[in-house]
Amino acid sequence: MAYTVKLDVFEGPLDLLLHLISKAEMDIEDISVSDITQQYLDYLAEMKRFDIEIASEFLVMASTLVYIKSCNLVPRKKTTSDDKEEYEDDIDSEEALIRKLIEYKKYKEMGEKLKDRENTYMNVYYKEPEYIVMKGIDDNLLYGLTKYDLLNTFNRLMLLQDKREEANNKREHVVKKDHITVKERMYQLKRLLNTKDRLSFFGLFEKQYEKTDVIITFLALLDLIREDHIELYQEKLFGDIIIRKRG
Amino acid sequence: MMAIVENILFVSGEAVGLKEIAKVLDIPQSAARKLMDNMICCFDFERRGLQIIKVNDKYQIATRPQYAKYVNKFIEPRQRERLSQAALETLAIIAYRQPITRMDIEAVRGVKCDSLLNTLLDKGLIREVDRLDAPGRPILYGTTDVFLKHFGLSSIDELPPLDLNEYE
Amino acid sequence: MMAIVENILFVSGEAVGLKEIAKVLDIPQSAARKLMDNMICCFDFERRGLQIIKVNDKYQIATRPQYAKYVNKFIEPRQRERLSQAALETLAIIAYRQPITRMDIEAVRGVKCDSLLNTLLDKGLIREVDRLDAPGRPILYGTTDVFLKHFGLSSIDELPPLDLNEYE
Repeated sequence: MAYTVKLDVFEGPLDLLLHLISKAEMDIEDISVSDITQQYLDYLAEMKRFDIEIASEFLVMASTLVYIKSCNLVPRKKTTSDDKEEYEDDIDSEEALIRKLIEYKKYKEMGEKLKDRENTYMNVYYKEPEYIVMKGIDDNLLYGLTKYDLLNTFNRLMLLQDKREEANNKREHVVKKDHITVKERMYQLKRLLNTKDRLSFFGLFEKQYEKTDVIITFLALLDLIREDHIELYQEKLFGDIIIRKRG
Repeated sequence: MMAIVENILFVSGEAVGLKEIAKVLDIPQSAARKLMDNMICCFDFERRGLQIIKVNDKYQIATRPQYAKYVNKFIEPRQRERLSQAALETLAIIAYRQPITRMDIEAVRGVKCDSLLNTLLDKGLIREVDRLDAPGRPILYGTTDVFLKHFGLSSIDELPPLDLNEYE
Repeated sequence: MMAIVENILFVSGEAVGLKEIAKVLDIPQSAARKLMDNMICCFDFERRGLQIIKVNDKYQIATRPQYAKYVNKFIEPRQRERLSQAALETLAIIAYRQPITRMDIEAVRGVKCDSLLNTLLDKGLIREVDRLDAPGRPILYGTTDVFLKHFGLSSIDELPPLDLNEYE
């Protein structure tokens, strides 16, 4: 028989920790990281069992808890003052964790209070503005506009136009470039193979090339194979194609 | 109960029928009518800012005429219909480039502007000054005296000078 | 004068600034503020159906929550989306710590909150108030008037004090 288990969704690791603490009927100040760590890990295991995706934050907290637990077992390494400053925001001790939990709990409670307020003020209604048609609207059409608004508007348009033209010129440049035909490419390749036995496909292109060049070259190669001029082989998938002259 | 009706009339914005009022309050229509008559008197007696008006067994909350002066003073600046950004742009191009055809205006703005030109023509800010001696004889637009007057110009030469070199 | 303001607020429908009120009544802003404070009290004291709410020196006329039952019966109840627990938490952090960066919010909550911030921005509950003068110039978030209105606050100072030192 199928049965479902509902797991509470927690807003992050701190939320889950607060839940575990309240379930254990502990005060935040009195938490024992050792106890809570096991429960935290158990919870993550449970989530995994039900195929609930565990966000990375939960795993980071798990490792933090284990770290703090281990620090409590072995004598604490002395940290230099520099280190301390650098890790100020991190949770590297029980004390820091507790501080963080207390702060988080405050805001969580405040969230609850906001919810109450929301429930109350959701019931306040407003009315639509009255639509009153006024006479002489046209007199106000240009209200506040001066000749300098005209100047600035025109200047801005001129700048925009220049930019647009610049962009258009660039675009034209790209289109203008001429491409060789497949036939021409075949001829070039044949000549190259007269001087060399082997060619690398990748080596056929200069540093800057275009997709069309690659396609035309590839089509030229296919034609050359059909004509039995060359054979191609590849050492691995997506690797370079070696072109060899036949015969 | 009057408070409830006040809330309902307020959110409604329109006149509310006696039937609806009775339904919301869950009282007979006759009682609702009595209540509403009472409410109208009450609002008047207490010299409330707003009044309840009755039109054909429908009730509506409304302002009082004696405060119209203030309401107008309040509303006026809000209702000013301003020239849209697009219209202002078109007007600026015409001002500086007149006489100019629609095609040339559109070339500068990069978008069509037929309806904008019609608006500006309607408002008397631009006019047809001539026709270009070219195929189709396109209209040449220019600004009007209304335009000059608004911007405090005695002639179009008084527009702030453009430094075109800056953009070349 | 209260009657005039009542008329204006009614016509406006939206929140009206103290400045506008003072202008229409032709009185100093300080006098207008006094009048408005008085008016809010008056409406409450007289148990009027409607109330005046104050949000950051803007005033608006509105229904009272206790009559929502009837209003809902009368108009199609508004499908106002309630905020999620996560959104409320995040709002609380922003409200008390504003201006605050995303990083700092995430440090308090222990989880990422990019998409949550986008939702709150979309709803107009928070806004970008500034940029921090630090590498990457991170955005500083703060709450808006929409936030205040949503939670029935007239200013951010009305939030209950948050005593973080309590446990220290």
